[in-house]
Amino acid sequence: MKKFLKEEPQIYFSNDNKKIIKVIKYFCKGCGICIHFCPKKVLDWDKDFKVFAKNPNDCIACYLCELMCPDFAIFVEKEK
Amino acid sequence: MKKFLKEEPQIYFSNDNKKIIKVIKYFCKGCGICIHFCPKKVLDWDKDFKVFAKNPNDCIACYLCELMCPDFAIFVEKEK
Amino acid sequence: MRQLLSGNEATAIGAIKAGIRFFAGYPITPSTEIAEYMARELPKIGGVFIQMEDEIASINAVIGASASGMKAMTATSGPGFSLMQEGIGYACMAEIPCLIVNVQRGGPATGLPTKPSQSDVMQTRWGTHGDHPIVVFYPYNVLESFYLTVKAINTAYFLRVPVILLTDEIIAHMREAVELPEEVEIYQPKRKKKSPEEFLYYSEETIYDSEVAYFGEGYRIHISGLTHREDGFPTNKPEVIKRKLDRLKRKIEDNKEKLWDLEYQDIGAEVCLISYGISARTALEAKYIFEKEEKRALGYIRLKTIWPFPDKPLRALLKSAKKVIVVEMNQGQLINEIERAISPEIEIIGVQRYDGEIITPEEILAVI
Amino acid sequence: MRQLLSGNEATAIGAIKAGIRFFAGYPITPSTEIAEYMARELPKIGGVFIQMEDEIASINAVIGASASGMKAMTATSGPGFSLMQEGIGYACMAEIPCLIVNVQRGGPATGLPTKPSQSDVMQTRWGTHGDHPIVVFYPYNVLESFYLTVKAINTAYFLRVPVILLTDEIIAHMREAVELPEEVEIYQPKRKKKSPEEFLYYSEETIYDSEVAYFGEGYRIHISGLTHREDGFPTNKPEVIKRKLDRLKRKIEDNKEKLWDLEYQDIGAEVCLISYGISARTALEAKYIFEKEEKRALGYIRLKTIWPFPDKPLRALLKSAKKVIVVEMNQGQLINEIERAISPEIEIIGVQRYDGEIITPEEILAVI
Amino acid sequence: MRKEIRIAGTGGQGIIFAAIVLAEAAGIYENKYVTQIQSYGPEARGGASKADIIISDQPIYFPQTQELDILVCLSQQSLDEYVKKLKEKGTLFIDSYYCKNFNKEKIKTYAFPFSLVAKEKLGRELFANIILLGSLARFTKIVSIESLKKAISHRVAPQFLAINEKALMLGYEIDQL
Amino acid sequence: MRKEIRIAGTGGQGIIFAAIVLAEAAGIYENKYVTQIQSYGPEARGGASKADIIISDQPIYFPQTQELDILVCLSQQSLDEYVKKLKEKGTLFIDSYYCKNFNKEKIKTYAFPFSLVAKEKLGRELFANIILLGSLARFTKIVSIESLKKAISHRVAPQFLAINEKALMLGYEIDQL
Amino acid sequence: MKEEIKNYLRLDERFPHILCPGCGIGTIANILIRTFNELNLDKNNICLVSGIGCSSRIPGYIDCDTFHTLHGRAIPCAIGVKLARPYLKVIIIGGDGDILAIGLSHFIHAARRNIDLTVIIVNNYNYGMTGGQVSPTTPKGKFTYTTPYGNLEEEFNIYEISKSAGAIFFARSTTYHVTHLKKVLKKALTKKGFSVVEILSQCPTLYGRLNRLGDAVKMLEEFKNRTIDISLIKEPGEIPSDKIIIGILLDREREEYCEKYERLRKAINEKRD
Amino acid sequence: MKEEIKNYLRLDERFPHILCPGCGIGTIANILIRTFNELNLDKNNICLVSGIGCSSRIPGYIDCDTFHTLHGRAIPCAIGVKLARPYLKVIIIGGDGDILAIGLSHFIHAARRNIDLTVIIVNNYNYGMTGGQVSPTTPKGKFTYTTPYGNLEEEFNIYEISKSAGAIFFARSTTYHVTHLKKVLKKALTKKGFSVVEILSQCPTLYGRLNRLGDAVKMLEEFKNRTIDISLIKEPGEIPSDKIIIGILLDREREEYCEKYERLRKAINEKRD
Ligand SMILES: Cc1ncc(C[n+]2csc(CCOP(=O)(O)OP(=O)(O)O)c2C)c(N)n1
Ligand SMILES: Cc1ncc(C[n+]2csc(CCOP(=O)(O)OP(=O)(O)O)c2C)c(N)n1
Ligand code: SF4
Ligand code: SF4
Ligand code: SF4
Ligand code: SF4
Ligand code: SF4
Ligand code: SF4
Ligand SMILES: [Mg+2]
Ligand SMILES: [Mg+2]
Repeated sequence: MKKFLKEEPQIYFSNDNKKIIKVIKYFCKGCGICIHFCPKKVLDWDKDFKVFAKNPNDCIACYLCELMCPDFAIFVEKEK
Repeated sequence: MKKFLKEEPQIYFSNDNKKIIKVIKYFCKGCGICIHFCPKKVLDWDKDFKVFAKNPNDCIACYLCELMCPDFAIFVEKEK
Repeated sequence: MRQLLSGNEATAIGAIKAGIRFFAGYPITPSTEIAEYMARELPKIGGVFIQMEDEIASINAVIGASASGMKAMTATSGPGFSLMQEGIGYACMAEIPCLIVNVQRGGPATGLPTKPSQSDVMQTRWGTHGDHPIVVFYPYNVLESFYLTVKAINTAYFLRVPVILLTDEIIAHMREAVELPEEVEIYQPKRKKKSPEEFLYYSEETIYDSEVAYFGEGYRIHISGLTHREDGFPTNKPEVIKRKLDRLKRKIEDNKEKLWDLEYQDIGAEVCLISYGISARTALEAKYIFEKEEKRALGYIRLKTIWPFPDKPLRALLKSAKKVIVVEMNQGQLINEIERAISPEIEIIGVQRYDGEIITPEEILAVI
Repeated sequence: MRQLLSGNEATAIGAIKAGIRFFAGYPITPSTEIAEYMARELPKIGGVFIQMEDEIASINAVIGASASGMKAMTATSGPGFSLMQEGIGYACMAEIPCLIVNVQRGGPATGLPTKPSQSDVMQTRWGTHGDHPIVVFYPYNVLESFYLTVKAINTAYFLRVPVILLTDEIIAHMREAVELPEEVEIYQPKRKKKSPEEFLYYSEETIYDSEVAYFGEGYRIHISGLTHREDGFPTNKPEVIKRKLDRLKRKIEDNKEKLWDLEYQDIGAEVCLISYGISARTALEAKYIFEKEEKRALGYIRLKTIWPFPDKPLRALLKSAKKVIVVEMNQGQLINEIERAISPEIEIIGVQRYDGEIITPEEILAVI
Repeated sequence: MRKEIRIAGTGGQGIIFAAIVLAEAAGIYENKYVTQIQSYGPEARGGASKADIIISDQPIYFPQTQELDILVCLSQQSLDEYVKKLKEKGTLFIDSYYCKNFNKEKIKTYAFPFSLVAKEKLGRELFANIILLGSLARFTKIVSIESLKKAISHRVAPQFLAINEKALMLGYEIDQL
Repeated sequence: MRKEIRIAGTGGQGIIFAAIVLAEAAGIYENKYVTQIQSYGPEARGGASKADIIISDQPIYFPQTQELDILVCLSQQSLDEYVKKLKEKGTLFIDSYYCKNFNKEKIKTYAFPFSLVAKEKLGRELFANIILLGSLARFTKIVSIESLKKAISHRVAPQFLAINEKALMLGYEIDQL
Repeated sequence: MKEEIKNYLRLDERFPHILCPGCGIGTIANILIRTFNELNLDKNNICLVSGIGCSSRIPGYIDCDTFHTLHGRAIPCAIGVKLARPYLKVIIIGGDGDILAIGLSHFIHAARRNIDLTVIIVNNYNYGMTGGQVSPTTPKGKFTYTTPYGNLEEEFNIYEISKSAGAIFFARSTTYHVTHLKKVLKKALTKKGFSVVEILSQCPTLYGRLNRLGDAVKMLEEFKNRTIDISLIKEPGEIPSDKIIIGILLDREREEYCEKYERLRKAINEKRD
Repeated sequence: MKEEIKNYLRLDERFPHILCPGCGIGTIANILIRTFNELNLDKNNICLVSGIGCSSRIPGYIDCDTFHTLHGRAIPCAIGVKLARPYLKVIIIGGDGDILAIGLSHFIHAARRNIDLTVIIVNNYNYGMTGGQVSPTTPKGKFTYTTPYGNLEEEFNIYEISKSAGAIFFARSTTYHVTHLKKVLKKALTKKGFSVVEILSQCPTLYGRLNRLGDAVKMLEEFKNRTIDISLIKEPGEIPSDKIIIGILLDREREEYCEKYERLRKAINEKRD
């Protein structure tokens, strides 16, 4: 099976570029779970009722959004 | 449903006529349960490998034979 | 009162009107609305709704309730219907009336759960093991879903057999505006007059419309799925077994004329469409398009009774036909019966579809 | 080596010879000896025997084992066979080969557990929901119980379908002296050559004798009972579904000639007996009695393949027949197929029995 | 006169309910022949993605829509998928709040932000379906607003009747907002 | 030559085993055509009440006995039930220990107390079935005693072979006891 | 024959019954009708339901409403009877295979729902009717025709399963302990809700023979020697591992299903008034 | 997308998957493949088996051997797979209806046999796939389309049933407790024998809506607030009755079936040599 994404993820960087939040927008169903449970209120809805990183700088890379998302739509990377 | 027995039971009396052991011989399959568990060894096999009361006088009317028989073949009555 | 109802709702309403007071079932698309309706309504009228742990439990609970004198039914679709087969056979053998609704979807296996199909037609006849004639009705609109449900239940109790109401996803889910009667005629089985000592579970004298007794009425009946005698107790005696199985057959054979229900138009025409259920609606549409365009009649026969198969009436209706087009949503099931029933001189064509889409009038027109 | 074996034993031996290494089943008279044989023998040869909690579990365990590359089977009788219907449909849909032995007893329901019957013939064809062609073989003696088992298993794997070996209480329990071969030819499915990335669960290019991959081989296959695409994943697309269901049909349609197996004698005669299984033995006996007494030939055809129904060969064989007598232990099942298959000019009579006793030669002679 | 209507969108938008109300208005309160069918996803979960209504003066046999007279789309996806089923002279209704890409020229199109109106005027988006019914009555005359009112009062619990009627009228007068 | 033989009695008397040995002796060691079938009670419990063997020079089609050439009865009940199936010139074997009522005149009858012999000479009644096979060989010649021996050695575990052979010979010489 | 026994039997030409000599199932039938008698149960108000198996043949001989259903399906059939006629005393009797193999799911769900049924499980450690195959209660290592090398599977603890499923009553007895059996049956039959009685029963013809346990008498001796009554156990730890506990192991209360249903019906109708 | 995630997914045009917005089943799939990853499980050696239901749709998206069987029949199918290929890690995933209603008997017998399988029960308290009907885990009083007046039946305690059936491991977690969930899944997947993980999962579309529980977020908040980890409980008595216990409730050892079978085969062949 060839693996593919129909669309490229949306990428949000923190100012220091150490944290990256990726959203596969066409996977996101806008359930709001990540938005609600993000401890730092990093995320919010965009105009299409999908998620976007409003405050990427606040992200502490706790990965909760990534782990709780039911739709494989959000991923967080942190430079080590 | 009309209830019937094809054959009359065999009847064994104790000498004082106070205890009666009835065997429905054609029901008896000769399993020996009553014979074995009778505390007074009242019962034994007859020549057809069915049960008969050998020592009806010894019967103490404990009803064990009657209760344990799988074939409704033996009944004990005691005058009160 | 005119109402907008789906086929499933009409079936549920018809069932209650015909006296059903017990429903045991297990959810399955596209039949679930019947169960849901019953869950709401039965407790209001002293009835019982119970969702069982599976379809096997459901059909057996239905059998138990019916044997206890509560008119009983279940509803399911292909996978559940397959699981019910053993129980349906039991109901045949033990002569326990009940209604089983099979709302067909695509198969085999899980298949196409949300799409219509007519591919269980042969299974309704031959799904369980052993020799077992059966009665199957098939409505083609919402109103008929009501009336055939009533007929199915009355038939079940008149013959003491399980009866199957076969429908399909479209007929079940489609809503139409209908006017239902307040009351329907209900067949009431003759109640036993004999004493418990004389009463027989079934009597060889009356094959149908017979006296019945239920559990809990002091008749101390015995019901068994083994081959049995009139009093219900098991037997291995060939002559008794033969009479019993002949009886099961005769119930339906003797009443064929009563059970057969067909609708037809313009049967004098050279070409005749034969269909049932959702496909018959397409056939009718095709007929009118054809007649408008071609200015000549097209014959049309619709089967409401699938089993016992109406071979005799079909033969009679098709006396002057040259060509018959059998329209059904499967790989060709009832067409085989039709082939056997009618004169070998008549050409037979099947218009079949089994991809989840209903047949269109154009597909029929293309082969006329 | 000549041995005295029962039909059930011969079936079990044949199955092992043909490569069966997995048996999951549930006891039921008159099939149980097959399970018992497997319980003794399979662990000796690296195989697995497991008695499951019921027949539904059994057929599904068989499906799981077969999908994992172990040749697998089960054996049952009417009630269990009814319970297996959903699973059989799954095996059809998901293209999982396996052998199901149905040793018939009297039905419906619990029926006549210890007596022979041939009343599941139509159920083997139409027992599960949905459109599903099937292959069914029926032996008539102990030796053939062996050979047809082997053929059934090879067919199952060649076509990737469940195959049913239908027998009856007499054929299963009767002992005869037979000489079995040491080795039999075993069909081995083509092993996948494509990489897991390119491999398809089934390919529309090869309808049978196709490449297969099993669980645990690194192909990461997906098997589903939903209508599905070549890669095994569900689809609702009408054109894909049609191709899939056509494929299921074509597997068997295209191989009819290979699957059909009939035995016949004196087919030039005016009257011809047609039968199968235990009833065919009576028919043969009747034939010889008749010929001895009447000094003229009596035609005789025996079906070893019940499904796909051998309509074409029958038609050909019966070209000069005037009268056909169909001998079967049921209320008339295969006679309906025969009626449809052969010329309407030929008179058809059924000799039927369904009281637990096998048909006697005299009953046949009486209608010639 | 046979009119084929489709209402389409995503689950949760009350599409079937709107279809039922429309069918009931025409079938019960205007004594027309109607059929209403819907299609849905795996087994029966969630809502439907589309619901079709046929309204006719004559008995309806073939219950499937073939060429739509009216198409109502509450989502972009449904618009993309079904617009080709619309007759050349058909009428398109779209929720402009969700459907951004469409070609207004080719077909007669009514585009209103039903969902936005619902949210803003009634506090909850879920009234969009009722609002659109009001507009449908106004612009297509396929049923009268009175019949819709009756149908709604039959289908809706008394405590929600007022707000639903308000929604209906909002739709009926949507161009005057 | 088609010979129809029935062995009948009650469950636990080893009737099927005797039938199998007999069929094997004829079918395997004397190369005859044989069929052996039995009937049994509800489902499959207990033993059989009767087992039929057909031995023939020609293929056997119809596998059911119609008129018995030989009937062996190990119980009174089976004797009462099946004696009418015996041919006029047929041979009857009975276990005189269990079958008391029979009419010796009408048919050729061999009556020996097989069970008693088994109990007295071998300590266990369950050898009655093998003893009767020995007698069968001796008096009917339906199979040879050698073939029976071979069949027994094939069917019986080595440690029980000697006693079974002894039983066989006891039967073969039963009139000399 | 005593009148009170005769009263509950269908004495006809089908007697003697079809069970093997010495089979414990006959004893169970015997004690069952004595229980009916002592409880003064009207035979017109009893419905005895069974599936398929040797044990399931009991109802056919008892003079009340009797229902010989499919293999494994006694419980759903009984549920149908009970819900339709809640006033009936509905009793299920069946084998370990019938109730705990093919019928297990029904058993557990009926317990969960707490439907007023008494289930009598005749545990003869194997499938009698089909000729001696392994069952969910065959002890590990024991021989049957489908475990020719000894059973690999762990057997069921019917008590544990019954308890966690939600049964309100569980007792175990044997065909040796006839008076004890009568006592626990009496108790079970007076409970309102789902009650279970497991009865260890000898199958000398198959299980006994295949495991060289001797005849019926020997097997009953074993029941006598291997069991210990729960009332005699003071400390939970003190039960020797080779002993089988008999007696009432579970006795509790929980609202019954038919009563709940009746309450629901009333509530709906009151609301509508 | 992260490579380790991508590795275990069948990323094709079937994404986004068919589950409703906010459905917990997606989260479970997410955590499951992370568990595979952290355990370093070779995806060629995993067989994921399911029945029919929303939960049963998970395998179709995961890149290993996957087996979408009939409703309720995942366990017997999995048994076939496991016995044929004992080296495979065979995991069953299914809904409360699939495994505990129609499939219950298979579940219990597999536990009794202690076959090396891990069963993941997605408990969303109702039948999702068919549109919201009562299931064996629907709490008493709750609304579904077949309990329009509130559920009359007592719900299952899956832990009790698993334990008495013979499971060697049982843990409960929720879709809120994602790291906890990963931890217990890891543990379950490393056990040899029959292990069970019950995951409470939100079905906002049906169960949530019918019981006015709010959206997915609200339902997750409820999981957070209503649960208590077993490791925090000191005294058995101290658990508030409205709390749901999560964590590892059972962890024991018992010989596994495939190993026993292998031992049997060896024993037979040694005897024959
Ligand atoms: C569906 C079905 N499967 C199998 C059978 C065969 N069968 C009859 S009784 C029985 C089991 C008997 O064992 P148990 O329930 O323990 O009763 P017992 O005879 O031991 O009292 C089986 C498997 C059947 N009748 N129906
Ligand atoms: C034999 C059979 N009966 C019924 C169904 C219909 N059906 C599909 S899924 C399902 C239950 C779904 O509930 P659950 O197992 O809890 O899974 P969920 O959807 O909640 O995840 C049912 C009854 C079926 N497919 N097959
Ligand atoms: S949890 Fe996932 S699906 Fe839900 S809003 Fe966030 S990214 Fe979208
Ligand atoms: S990683 Fe944690 S802090 Fe960062 S966006 Fe996700 S939930 Fe918020
Ligand atoms: S217990 Fe009954 S059957 Fe057994 S020997 Fe005694 S009377 Fe006869
Ligand atoms: S009543 Fe007691 S003492 Fe008397 S015969 Fe029976 S068992 Fe023996
Ligand atoms: S086989 Fe066993 S259980 Fe069945 S009747 Fe005989 S002894 Fe009893
Ligand atoms: S119906 Fe419920 S369980 Fe199913 S996908 Fe939707 S939210 Fe999830
Ligand atoms: Mg048993
Ligand atoms: Mg669920």
